[in-house]
Amino acid sequence: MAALYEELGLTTEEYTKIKKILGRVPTDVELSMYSVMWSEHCSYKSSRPVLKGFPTKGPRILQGPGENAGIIDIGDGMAIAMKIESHNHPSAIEPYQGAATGVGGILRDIFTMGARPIALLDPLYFGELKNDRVKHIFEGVVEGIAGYGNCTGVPTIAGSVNFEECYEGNPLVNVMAVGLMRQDKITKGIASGEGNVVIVFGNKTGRDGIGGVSVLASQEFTAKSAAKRPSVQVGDPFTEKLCIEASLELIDNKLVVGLQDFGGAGLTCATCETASRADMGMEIDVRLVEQREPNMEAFEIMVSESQERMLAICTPENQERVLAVCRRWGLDAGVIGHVTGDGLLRVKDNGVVVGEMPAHSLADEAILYNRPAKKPAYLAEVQSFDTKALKHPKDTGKTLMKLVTSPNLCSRHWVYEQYDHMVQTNTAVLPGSDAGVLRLKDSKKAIALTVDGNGRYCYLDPYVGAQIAVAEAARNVVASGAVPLAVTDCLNFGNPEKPENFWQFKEAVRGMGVACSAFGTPVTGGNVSFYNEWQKGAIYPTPVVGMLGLIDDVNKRMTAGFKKEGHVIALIGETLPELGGSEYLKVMHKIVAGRCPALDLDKERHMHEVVLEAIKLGLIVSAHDLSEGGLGMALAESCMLSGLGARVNPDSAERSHLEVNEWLFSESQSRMLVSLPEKSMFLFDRIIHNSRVQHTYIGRVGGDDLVIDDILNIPIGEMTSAWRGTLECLIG
Amino acid sequence: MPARFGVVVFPGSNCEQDCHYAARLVGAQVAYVWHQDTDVAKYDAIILPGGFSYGDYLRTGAVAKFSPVMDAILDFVDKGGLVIGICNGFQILLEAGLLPGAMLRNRDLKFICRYTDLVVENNQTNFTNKALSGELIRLPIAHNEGNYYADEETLGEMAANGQVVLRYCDTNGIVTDAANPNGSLQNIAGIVNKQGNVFGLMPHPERAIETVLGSLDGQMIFKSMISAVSK
Amino acid sequence: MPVAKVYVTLKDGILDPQGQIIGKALKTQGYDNVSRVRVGKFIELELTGETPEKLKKQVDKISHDLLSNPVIESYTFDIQEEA
Amino acid sequence: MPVAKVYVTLKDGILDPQGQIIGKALKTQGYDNVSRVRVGKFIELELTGETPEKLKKQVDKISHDLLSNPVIESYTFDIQEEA
Ligand SMILES: Nc1ncnc2c1ncn2[C@@H]1O[C@H](COP(=O)(O)OP(=O)(O)O)[C@@H](O)[C@H]1O
Ligand SMILES: [Mg+2]
Repeated sequence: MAALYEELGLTTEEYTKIKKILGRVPTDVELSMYSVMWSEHCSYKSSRPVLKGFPTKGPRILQGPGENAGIIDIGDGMAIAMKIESHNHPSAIEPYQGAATGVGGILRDIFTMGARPIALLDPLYFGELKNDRVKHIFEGVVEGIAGYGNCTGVPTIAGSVNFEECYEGNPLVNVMAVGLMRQDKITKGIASGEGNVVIVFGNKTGRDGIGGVSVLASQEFTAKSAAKRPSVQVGDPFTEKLCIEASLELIDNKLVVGLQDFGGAGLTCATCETASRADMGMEIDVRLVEQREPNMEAFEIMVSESQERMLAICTPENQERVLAVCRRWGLDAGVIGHVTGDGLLRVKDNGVVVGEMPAHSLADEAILYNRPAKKPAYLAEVQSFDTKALKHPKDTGKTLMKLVTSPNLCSRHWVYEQYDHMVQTNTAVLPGSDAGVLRLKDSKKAIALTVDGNGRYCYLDPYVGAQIAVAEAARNVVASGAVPLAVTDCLNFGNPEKPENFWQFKEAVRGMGVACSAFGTPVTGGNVSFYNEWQKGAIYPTPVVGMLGLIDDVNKRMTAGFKKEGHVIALIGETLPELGGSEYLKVMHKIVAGRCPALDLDKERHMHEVVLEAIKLGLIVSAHDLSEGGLGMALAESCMLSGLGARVNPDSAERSHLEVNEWLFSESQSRMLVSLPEKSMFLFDRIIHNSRVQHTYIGRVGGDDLVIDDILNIPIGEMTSAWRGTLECLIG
Repeated sequence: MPARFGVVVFPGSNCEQDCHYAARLVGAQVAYVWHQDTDVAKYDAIILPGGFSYGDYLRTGAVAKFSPVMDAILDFVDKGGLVIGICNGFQILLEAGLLPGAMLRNRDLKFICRYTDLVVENNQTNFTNKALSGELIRLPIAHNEGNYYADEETLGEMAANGQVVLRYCDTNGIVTDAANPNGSLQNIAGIVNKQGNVFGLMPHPERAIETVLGSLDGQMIFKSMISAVSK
Repeated sequence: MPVAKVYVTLKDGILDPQGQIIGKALKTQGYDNVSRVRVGKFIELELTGETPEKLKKQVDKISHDLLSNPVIESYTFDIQEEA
Repeated sequence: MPVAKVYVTLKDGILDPQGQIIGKALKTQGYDNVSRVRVGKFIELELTGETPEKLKKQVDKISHDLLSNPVIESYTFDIQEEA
């Protein structure tokens, strides 16, 4: 039989290290605590060495990776806190609750820092909508995010939905949360001050999510009782909302020295991390923790992942006031221990010491692994696919309609209308455009937010694909009129112990780092999710980028829809025959292969600068970035979002060297579709000519149809109902 | 003296700040009222905001109606004070019996958040006196239970008394099935009580008070209330 | 300890979209013999220390005031002597 | 026509936020003798034309596949010969 430590997921090397740290054999409680803290999820033992390559500093970065969330200076003494988190595996088991508790967890990371959550974004990846199981997951996840986000009163203002077979058994449910705060309210998860009091408030502690360490229980209980331990947590957004209000009130009234949410590894993580950050120790008694169920074991209380719980550290003088605030909000709250000066985390059970470990050793001293990486063999084969040899369909109008109604490109209103995206009355650009835009009350400013990540590109080339994720996010922010400021990222990959997967991971991180440097958008934190595998293997490597941009004047915000008959349409950037990894290739030819589009970071950045300049000068009235579906899709969207048609001249210099499908559906990077009144053309040309960017006037806004002379003619009304009806129709 | 508005905060309310902001923007003097407060006599009007009081876990508004503040509000209503319930606030008013009928889940069983077109059926109320008769307005909805139900008799009575104030309609102002977002009987979106001092509506006027938010039409409701209490 | 089981259902004549959806799903899965589906709530209360009549009165009041909305719902309950 | 009554409840150990709220609401209203509240679903199916054993099998399958979420919920049912 395997040793207990092995069943808990610890290696012999790790077990030896624990014994060395303690100078003795660990108790069961200690062993369970090390096993959760030294898990991949909590310790980042495979990824941490790689993540060191990210740029994390910049003049606006007030808090980089390492705290509960990153914090970015947006001027006027205000700051934005943001962070992204994955809840992939729980959502695969129980879509509604998995997604719901994912929202809960990431919101806590935000308000823990003293910021009021003002937005949620949800990048989602599912299998293709072909069977009931996938539909059930998709519907459940969306409802779960709605159920939790709506109840807590945080608007979900943007996201993405992607369908690809590789996610069928392992959907990706990432959620990004964003908060607004005054810089003088920044609060950290830190247990400073010997003698300070440690308080738990929020929900009671139950046997939720004890999963991995339940082997400990089976030693003491019958297998039957172990089977009763729920591996799925049920979210309680009402209590979360109360936690938000209580936490912000505590911070506003300067009643706490530190605040920390309970995430993975529950009380163990919250106590050792806060103590470790302060170089202090902590002594707690598990029996003082409010319990939902009778007869809980000490280790169960230490590792339970019950949701909606918070840890507060305050001075003894403030103890009663802290408890009073929590109770006024109807929350359970109680003192469970105090901060000590010896650096040890001491766990008692009704006064009896059941564990005593250096806090640092749990929080920071997991053995890091330099995993072997190997370039996967499939790459050479898929990359050698030549799109030049493709036989293109004749009817381009039909092809465009196919793309417009492809699950990956059709309207997402079925999703985002289930989300309250207007609560808090800041949403200045509603979902449906390129980035969500929030105005900041009592200020002229606004922020733009987006999440992007194309697994297909990363499958074909993780380095470039990850760069494109950053570039596309920046492009979406720029198209909304915002200057990109900072990034949070969620890295979804397969089992890192397989060298091929780890190679993909390393390449993607390298690509993201280089791109973030190029755009001046440091990484302020993020999340790594490994082991995304199912019976058909690993998912496509899927790094997801969440980006924040700043708009100085909310009235200068930009949207993707055309604005008025007669305006001219310009395409900024250059179209190359790049169909590799495109939605066109997938939808029309059922192929995922080729090279993903090339990305020239300088070119991309210059394009952003030109577009931002044109917006600042008030020259252009719409901007829409080109991404999946290429020019054809961008034209269609700008029409459908406005209800206005357009007439496009296919003989513009732009497409001279391209086959028509290449011209319309290539996914070449660094392009933007804009429209402007004729009177602005002169100045617009000037600023473009002073840059290294090219542009072409390709047509005019007007009429009720999208017309590309001699190629296609589609009534906008017809196109719009097909585009809007797709998801609903597929779900049935 | 400016009109004095009180915005009630129940555990789980989440539009109280939005209502506070909106009422202030149109010129009212606004304060929060805690759900355990027992006196609201100092206000001219009370707003029950949207959100999820007590999580809406049992039934929307079902637990909130037992809050101490609701006794004070019953008293306030008896004395003729103005009360507006928006979304969850409307649901609480229904549960508390201050307005007739009840809310069922949306016909499609989905939460719906989007702008809707509404026709003002009665502009002679304390809440719509700044509207034109039959005026078309645009306000967002955001709810899971906005499917209004009342029995035939109640509906008939309400019609006779002009108690139906807002109905969902299409962009031309026609009340059609297709324009009904949630299955609400007769497209009902907002109603007043017989006495005309309690108003409940599912759409969120406080979300349509600035051009940056896409519509100004919500101002009309708050301005009507201010005008009514300033008389 | 006595346990009260309260069943709350939508009144007859009130549309039950949840029931309808389940009904439809059953039809598409080939369950042709299911003719009508109604969805309600089921609430269990553990109670102590009252006479049976008092308990009954109490549970009735709770069901009426809190657990159901008389405009749209009706309820039934039974009280069992359980562990 | 036979009627199947299916009761779906959260498994033991799973957080029941609805039950918590009702419990608290009852406490504040002075019902001190209510110690524990659990909320579940209650589904009525009207059925036709099968033998009792077949019906039982069918209702069990429906309850498992469609009416409950086996990850967090369990169910019981009974079938009555009713009007
Ligand atoms: N899961 C989602 N939740 C909320 N909004 C979404 C979601 N998916 C897509 N959207 C919104 O729909 C619009 C179109 O999405 P998408 O085509 O992915 O945008 P883009 O290609 O510009 O990144 C955007 O406004 C986006 O924020
Ligand atoms: Mg875009």
